[in-house]
This record gives sequence, C-alpha cells and structure tokens, in this order.
Amino acid sequence: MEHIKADVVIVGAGGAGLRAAIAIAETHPELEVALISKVYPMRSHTCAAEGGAAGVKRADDSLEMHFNDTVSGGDWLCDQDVVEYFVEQAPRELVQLEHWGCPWSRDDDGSVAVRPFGGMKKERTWYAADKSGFHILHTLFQTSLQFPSIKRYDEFFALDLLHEDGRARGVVALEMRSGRFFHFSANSVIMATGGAGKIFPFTTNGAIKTGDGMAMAYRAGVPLKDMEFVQYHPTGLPGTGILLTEGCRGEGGVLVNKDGYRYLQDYDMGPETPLGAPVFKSMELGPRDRLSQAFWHEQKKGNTVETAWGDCVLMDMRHLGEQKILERLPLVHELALSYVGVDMVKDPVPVRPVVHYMMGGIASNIDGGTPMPGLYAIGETACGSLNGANRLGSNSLTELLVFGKRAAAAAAVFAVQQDGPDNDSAMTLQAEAVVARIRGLLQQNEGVESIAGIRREMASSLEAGAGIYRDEEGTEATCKKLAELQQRSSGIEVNDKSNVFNTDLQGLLELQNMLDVAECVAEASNARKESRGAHQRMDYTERDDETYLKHSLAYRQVGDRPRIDWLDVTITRSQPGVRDYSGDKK
Amino acid sequence: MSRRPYIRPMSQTTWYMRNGRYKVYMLREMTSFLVGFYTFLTIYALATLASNSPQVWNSFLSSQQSTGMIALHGFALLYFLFYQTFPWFKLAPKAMPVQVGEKTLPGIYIVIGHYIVWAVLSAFIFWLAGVI
Amino acid sequence: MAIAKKAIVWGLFAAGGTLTAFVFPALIALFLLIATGNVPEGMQFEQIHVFVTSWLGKVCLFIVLFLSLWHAAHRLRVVAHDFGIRKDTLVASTVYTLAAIGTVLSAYYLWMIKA
Amino acid sequence: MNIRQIELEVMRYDPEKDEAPWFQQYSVPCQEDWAILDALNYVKDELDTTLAYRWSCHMMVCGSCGMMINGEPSLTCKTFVRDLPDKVRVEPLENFPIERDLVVVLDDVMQKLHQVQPYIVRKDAPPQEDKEFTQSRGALMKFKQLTMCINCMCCYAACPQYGLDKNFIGPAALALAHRYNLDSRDQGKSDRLDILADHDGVWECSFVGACSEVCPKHVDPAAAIQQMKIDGAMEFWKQKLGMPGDKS
Ligand SMILES: Cc1cc2nc3c(=O)[nH]c(=O)nc-3n(C[C@H](O)[C@H](O)[C@H](O)COP(=O)(O)OP(=O)(O)OC[C@H]3O[C@@H](n4cnc5c(N)ncnc54)[C@H](O)[C@@H]3O)c2cc1C
Ligand code: SF4
Ligand code: F3S
Ligand code: FES
Repeated sequence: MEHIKADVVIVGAGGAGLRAAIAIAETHPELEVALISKVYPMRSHTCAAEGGAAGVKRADDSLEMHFNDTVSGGDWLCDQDVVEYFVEQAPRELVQLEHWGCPWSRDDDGSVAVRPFGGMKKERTWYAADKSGFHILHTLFQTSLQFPSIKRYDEFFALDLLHEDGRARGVVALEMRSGRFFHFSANSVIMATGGAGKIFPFTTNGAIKTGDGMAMAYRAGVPLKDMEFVQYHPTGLPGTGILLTEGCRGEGGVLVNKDGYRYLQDYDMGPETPLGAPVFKSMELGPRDRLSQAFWHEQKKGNTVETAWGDCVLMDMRHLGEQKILERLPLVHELALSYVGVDMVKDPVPVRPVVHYMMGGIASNIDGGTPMPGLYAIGETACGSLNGANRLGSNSLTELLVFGKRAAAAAAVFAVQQDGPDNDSAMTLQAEAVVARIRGLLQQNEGVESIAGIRREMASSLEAGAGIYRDEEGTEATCKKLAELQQRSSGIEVNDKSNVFNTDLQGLLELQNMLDVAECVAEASNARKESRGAHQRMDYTERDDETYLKHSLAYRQVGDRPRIDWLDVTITRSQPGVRDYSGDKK
Repeated sequence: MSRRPYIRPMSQTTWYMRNGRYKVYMLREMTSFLVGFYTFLTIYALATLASNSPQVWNSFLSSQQSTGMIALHGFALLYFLFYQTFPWFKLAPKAMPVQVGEKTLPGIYIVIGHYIVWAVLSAFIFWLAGVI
Repeated sequence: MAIAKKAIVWGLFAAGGTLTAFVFPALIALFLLIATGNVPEGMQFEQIHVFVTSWLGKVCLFIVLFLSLWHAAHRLRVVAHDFGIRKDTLVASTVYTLAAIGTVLSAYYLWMIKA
Repeated sequence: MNIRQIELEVMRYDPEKDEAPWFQQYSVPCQEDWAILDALNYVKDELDTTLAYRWSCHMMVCGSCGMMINGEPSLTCKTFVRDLPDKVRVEPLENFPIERDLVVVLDDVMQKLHQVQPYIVRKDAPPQEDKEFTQSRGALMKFKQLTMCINCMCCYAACPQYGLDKNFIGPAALALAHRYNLDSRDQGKSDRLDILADHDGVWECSFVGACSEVCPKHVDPAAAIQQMKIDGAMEFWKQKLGMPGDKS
C-alpha cells in the first residue's frame, strides 16, 4: 500500500472541496493539500446546478431579509448563528468568484445580474445563464490549477476514514486505474463528498451522488444530522429526473394541472399572480417543499396529467417568449427538447417532483467541525444547519463557498497546531483492515443478489416509506426493509475481478454506503413525529416546537438499526413563526 | 503493475481514409498543388512576356491550346471552386468574427460579403482581360 | 518559450489563401479561355504588355504571385506531413526554397518586361 | 412505451486478460426515449456487471460520457436510440490510450488544460475585495461560448492532428486559453501567447475543423484557434518591433 503524507486531506473536489483547497493554498501555501476525488473535479455534480447562487446584491435588499427568508424557509430548524455568518459572507464570496473569472450574467450597466428564486423576498440569486453551478465549478477548478501546493488525486475512491483516539488521521483510497490502495495520512480531513440523492429512485442527482462521505463518517462513529429532511424539487423532467431549474419559475413560468388551472392558489400560496409578473414568495415562487406537497395532493385528487412516464403537471413558459427563454434558459430548453421532446417555447413541459437535495448530512458546526476532532465536513455532505428543514434554492452553491473557505481555515489551523510523532503503525494497521475488507468483497465467489437489484429495492422502499408524505407504518416498514437489505447485500458477488477500473466493485461499495445513509433517513423520519419543512407526516400533521425544535442525530450501532438522538437548535433572533407564502392575500 | 493502456495504432499515411470529413479536408489541402502549378504557369507566361517579343508570347499562347489543357483547366476550375474558394469563404467568419454590440454578426453576412467582393473582383479581372 | 517563427509563414499562408480564393477562379478561367483558342482581347500581346509594363500592373501581379507561392508552400508542407512524410525540416526547406525561387523569378521577369 | 431491440457492439479490453481490444455484442431492449447511456446502464445492471465506462450527470454537462458511437465522438447521454440504426457500435474515444473497456486515459489532456494557464492573470493591483469588475454584455459575449466547454474531449478524439502528434496542445485546451485571452478582466494574454504560439501550439492545427463539428456544446474550438493564430502573428511582430534586440 502506498503511503502519502499530507497536511490536509480533502475528500471531494466539487464546489466545496475546491473552494476549501484554494483557501488553504492561499493562506497556508506551506501546507500540502491532498485533494482526492472519485471523478475528475469538473465531473463533480456541482456542474449540474443551474439556477444560481444567493447573496445580497441590490440596494433594496438586506442581510436581514436574506436571514429571515432562509430561517423561515428552513422552518426554524436552521442554526441562526450559521445563517447570520452565511448571509454576511455570501456577497463577498460571490464577488471573489467574479474576480476569478466566473462568467456571471450581466445587467445593462455591466454589473452582475440577479434573479428571483423560490422563497426569496428579493432578487438576490447571482446566475450565469442556467449553467451557474457549471461555471462556478469550472472557475474554481481552473483557478485551483495555479496553486502548486494542491496535489490532486483524481479518480481515487475514498473507502474509509482513519481515526485514532477519536481524532481523524486520514483516509484509505483506491486508485481506480490501477486497483492500488493508498493510505493518506493528515492532521485534518475535510469531507466534501456531496449529496446522496441516488438512494432514491427518481432524482436530479448524478450517478456519483451516493453519500460516500456521510457513510464514511457514520462508520467512524460521527453522527448524521437531520437526515429526515430530503428536498423534492417540484419541477423535474419525468423519466430521467433531469432538473428544470427554479429559474424557470423565477423568470415567470407557471404550474398548471390537467385543466390548465394554476393549482398552487388552492394550497395557501395564492392569490393567482398575473402571467409574466411573478410575486416574490407566492404561487410559483413559493418554497420547494410546499410546491412538491401541492403536487402530491393534486395527484391524489386526480388532477394530474398522465404521461408515458407517470403522472405530471405542466410548466407553462410560453408567455416568456422565445428570446427570453433562449437567452436566460438555453440549457433547460435543450434538455426538455432532447429528453421529453417538448419545445418550451411552443408547449408546456410535463414536470413532477423529484428528489434533489439532502438537507441532512455529517453533523457539523459553523466551522465545518464535526464531533470528531480533525474531521471537517462541508457542502452537501455536511449538515451545518444552514438549511434547516428545507433549503432555499440557490443557498447551497453559496454555502459551498462560504463554509468551504471557513472550514479550510479551521482545518489548516488545526493541522498546524498538531505536533508530536504520528503513530503511523496503528494507522497502517487500520488501513490494512480496510483493504482486507475490500479484498474480501472481491473474493466472494457466489452470490444470489445483484447490485442493481438491491439498489432498486432500497430506492423504492425509501420512496414508499420516506417520500414526500410519511407515516409511522411506512417509515417502520422501510426501516425493516433496509435492515434486511443490509443483510442481503453481503450476498453480492463482484463479477469483475480486474484491478483496473473496476466499476463493479465501485458499484458495490457505493451501494453499501447508500444503504447506511438510507437507513439514517428512514430512521430519522420515523423518529420525528411532527411535520416540518420537507418532512411531512400524515399522522402528525402539525409542527411541534415543544418537542422537536431539535436536530436529529443518527448514530451507527453495529448490527442494529441506527440510534436517534437530539440536539438543540441555535436561535439568536428569530423565534419560530408562521411560514407565510400567500403573497398579497392577507 | 496491472495497468497496460492499449494504444490503438493510427496510420501516418492513410489515416484520412477513416471518415468522409477527413477526406474532404485532404482534398481541400491538395488545392495547394493547383496554386503551385498556376503560379509557376503564370511566372512562365511572364518569362515569355519578358522576351518583349509578340512572337514568343503568341507561341506561348498556342502551346497552351489543346484538349488536354482544356480538360485540365476545366477540372482545376471546378476543383478549386469547391475545395478552396467556397470553403475559404465559409470559414472566414470563424477566423474573424465581427461583433456588433452584444451580438456577433451572423456569419452568413460575412460570407455573403465575401461572395460580393469575389464577384466584383472577378468582373474587374475579366474586364481588364477584355472578356467583358 | 516564445512565439515560433511559424507565425511569419502562417501570416503569408493566410493572406495568400484569401487572395487565391478570390482571384484564382478568374485566373484559371482565363487560362481555360486561352486553351479553347478564344484568347481574350486583353491577353493579346499589345494589351497584356501595356498592363504589365505599368507600375500598377507589376505591383498587383507581384503581390498575387508572392502570396500565392507562400500560401502553396506552407500548405504543401502540411500536406506532406498529413501524408506521413515526417522530415519536416527537409520538407520545409524544400517548399520554402521553391517559393523563394518563384518570388525571385517573378520579380526578375516583371522587372525585365519593358515597354 | 415502445421497446426497440438494439444490437450493441461494445469494445472491451481488460489489460489483465486481453492482449488487445475486442467487441462484445449485447442485445438491449431499448425504450424509445433512451439515450445510448441508458442502454449501457441496462447492460451494466442486467446483462454484464463487468462493463466499465464513465458517466455521471445524464444531462450533458459533466463531460464524463464521451465515446465513439458508430465512429463519431459523442456524448452517450446526448445520443438517442431513436436517431440510430438497430446496430450500434460503441468504442472508447479515439486518439486516447484505452485504460479499460470504454474508459480512456486522460492524463495528457488534463496536463494540457493546466499548461495553458486557464485562470485570470492580473498585472495591476488586485481588485477591491468587495467590488466586482464591471463587464458589459458585449464584452461577456466575446468569450461566453468558449466557457461552455465541458471537457468531454470529443474534440481530441476527432482531431487528426492530435492523433498524429500528441505534443499538439489540441482544441479544448487552446479554446480555453482563448476564453481567458478574450475576457476583459484578464491581463495575461501575452504570457499565454508565448506558450500557445510556440511549436506545439496553434500552428500544429491545420484547421481540419472536425473538433467543432463534433463538439456537443458548440464551443467551436476551430474558430478559437484560428483567431489565436492571428493574435499570435500580430504578437510576434509586436515583440519583434517592440524589442529589436530580442532573439527568440
Ligand atoms: C440538478 C441540480 C441543480 C442544482 N441547482 C442548484 C442551484 O441552482 N443553486 C444552488 O444553490 N444549489 C443547487 N443545487 C445543489 C448544489 O448544486 C449541490 O448541493 C452542490 O453542488 C454540492 O456540492 P458539493 O461540493 O458538496 O458536492 P459535489 O459537487 O457533488 O462534489 C462531490 C465530490 O466528492 C467526490 N466524492 C464523492 N464520493 C467520493 C469518494 N468515495 N471518494 C472520493 N471522492 C468522492 C466527488 O468525486 C466530487 O468531486 C443543485 C443540485 C442539483 C443536483
Ligand atoms: S470543446 Fe467541445 S468537444 Fe472539446 S472538450 Fe469542450 S465541449 Fe467537448
Ligand atoms: S480538428 Fe484539429 S486540426 Fe485544428 S481545427 Fe480542430 S484542432
Ligand atoms: S453523463 Fe454527464 S455528460 Fe453525459
């Protein structure tokens, strides 16, 4: 096994990982950063983000308003100190990206343009047409190339975290191209491995979003926080689950049911707003949880449109006109045309809610710090409690930047402060145990189960029990099912025995990670007996601040279902109130 | 070491047979033979003119008159049009895009511009030569 | 590193390509007319001689020949490469020498044409 | 939904077992709206879990899934079964060494992307921390199309000059350099031209144009390279005239 010594190991080279790497390279050029990613950095799923990144920009906007939108959007489950820091740093980070060359869309006067987004009271979403995440990712990647202290390990699959005396000490990774194992040791480890949408059957997430970092931390004893909060995006393309950005509605697209009726007004988000003149925080600019829930009710009422890919509603953008659509939403236009054969200039597009984002993740604080010293977590894989029970669109790209930078600073300082001899031999033993586990998987020679089979069962069980609406019976059944799948997954044979780019083995490892994450989602959904944000219980329809104004923490118990514990929410200035998306009605 | 990346061989001499796109490219590049031929033919004509004698010039002219030459020039003309003039005009907007305000001028205008200049220039040459 | 000398020949190649695209069809057409025996008026000795003795005529012809030669030379170098001839230095010196000879000859003959 | 049976002919190569690549046939029942990537995923899930290939986003943006489909460099998530005959041949991208099955070695192009200094270079004092540069829409439009590159490397698979000579920097990396050269915020153009207009840079391109024809994102690297040749030629004379004693 190859042994690589670095000062800071960053696992994941998406928006969060790259931002952190650059921050360390800028402030601590003497620290060696090992940047590990299972795909080339520009393949990271940040590239798929379309809509934009939020940060106060206009004179008529304020940090206060951004704070309030975020906290109420998150149904008061956000840690408010985190939100305060976030809204304050957001504009600075977005300007920083501008200086690095991000091709933001511009206003007439040459300043960066902003667009409205769901749940936001003002236009404050910076965008680069409808490829914002793509441009952010490429800007960060290209910028990172100028720093020699960042050593990249592309297409290295991180397997497990190494830790000693409760302190993170490195990771073990598999080089995909050679099948060789690498032991990375470092004083600080930053997890930036992105989300886990692939645990669901129908998602906007790419193939790589299998929750590896969450599972690694979880196996190492770190709790996963608020895992019951899974965001459904209301407008996914049926069939593939490809996202049609919220920017579509921000620009003025509307949602109608099979009768051409704008049904959102029936769900406390009315009154109907005029076509082409969207009103902030109402109707189509309501938050994602509400819109997805409204779809669920429309479907129950039989108001949805039947398509070859299942029930849908229609998003109508025809009134925007060809020029605006092609200028502001060119990618979305192309995607709809290619994947469902609809030209949105001429026809409404069928859409349905689709799993999009994990509010939950590795329990972390404002510094990205986790309960395990030396381990930091940022980006979608972390739960720093910025997003609470429901993330507002366009807050997460900014989150990658703000907390990528802050966690990097903390990790660098931590790395510098550690001294004394490393106990390498103990770590090597741990690393060898990990390798032995993987070798064992490869050696298994007859199995009745298949990766695809178990993955499908896992996904459909999770959808059934922990989908948009949940109840005791459903979550309990899913928890049991997942425990059973954990068992059965040990009966999978890896048919591919090659050392070189073994995607069969990778598929199995990802499945194991997903099963761990899925169990936490189901268990936490089971435990939270209230409705809040994206977590809606049919048996407990009200929010219960008395008991559940708390973060859930899922701990691993070997051989048993996860244990759920609770943690207080940090509240600084906004007491829980009513989430109001009724526009001008009152 | 288990890695053993496989390098597919690429023929240095016949690679362009792989697809139609490459063949068209090679045909385009081979217009350079024509350019070479016609420049030297013209230089040869100048050499005869440099004798400053009508006889030499006239015998040059008559030496050029044969069915073979007709076929050669006819073929060359078509070949040149299709593999040099037209492609060159078509590609011109790529090398020199023209931006007006926020938009790049659609390439087609630049191409059309080229055709107009070409027509005028050719007419001028024919006029000089007394053809029209 | 620094910008390679290819910048010079490439400039000539590009200018020559543009020029040939514009004027060669007409030039070939004239040769075609001559070949068919319909020698145009302007190609008769007296007229062509007058044209080539004028300064303007000389300059125009020289520019056309010069740029075309270098255009052809550079492209032939690429063609040789594309056909798998990998002795670039040899090829380059051959084609550019030819172009240089052509250039000198053009200048010389144009100089020699006197009223 | 209608099902259409497609014969997939997939290039396989396992360096630990095979001397050379070979083709394996899979018969795949495709739904009418499937892309070739869906067909490959079907093979992976249902027929043969050992098949190796890269993919992630399934929405033409991550750039992982470039392969040769019936001889043409394409994104498999953007190439639809409905537009193809019943027999489809899938091979790894041309001009790259094959690591395994449909996975190619990208080290060379990754290094080239790095080499062209694809980041903003400032010679003036750095900008104020909280103040953005202004950039008119027209100035943005100059380079916007060039920012669309997803690094799928289809253009390298299409470019014969890269195939013939791996030292050539090649289309995507050159287009990326041009993107920064054209950015009104950048001041590194002359440094970059010193690299790009050197021997293995723009001059190796003979304007085959195949790169632009196959580019799934309409980046048009061919155009970028020609524009850079003009820039390079101008810069050459500028340096010559500006610094008479300078031998380069
Ligand atoms: C379609 C879509 C549209 C979106 N639009 C928006 C939007 O408009 N605005 C907004 O704010 N947010 C948006 N989001 C959310 C946002 O894009 C993501 O939350 C964010 O990009 C996540 O970034 P990340 O850096 O945490 O992870 P990613 O970009 O997913 O990167 C994860 C990295 O971790 C690496 N990795 C993972 N596992 C391993 C392992 N085992 N070993 C080694 N490396 C590993 C991967 O290789 C990758 O480099 C969108 C999300 C999606 C899916
Ligand atoms: S230029 Fe086009 S073909 Fe080449 S890598 Fe970029 S997107 Fe792909
Ligand atoms: S195909 Fe190659 S030769 Fe030039 S125009 Fe494109 S880079
Ligand atoms: S899978 Fe991402 S581009 Fe095709």
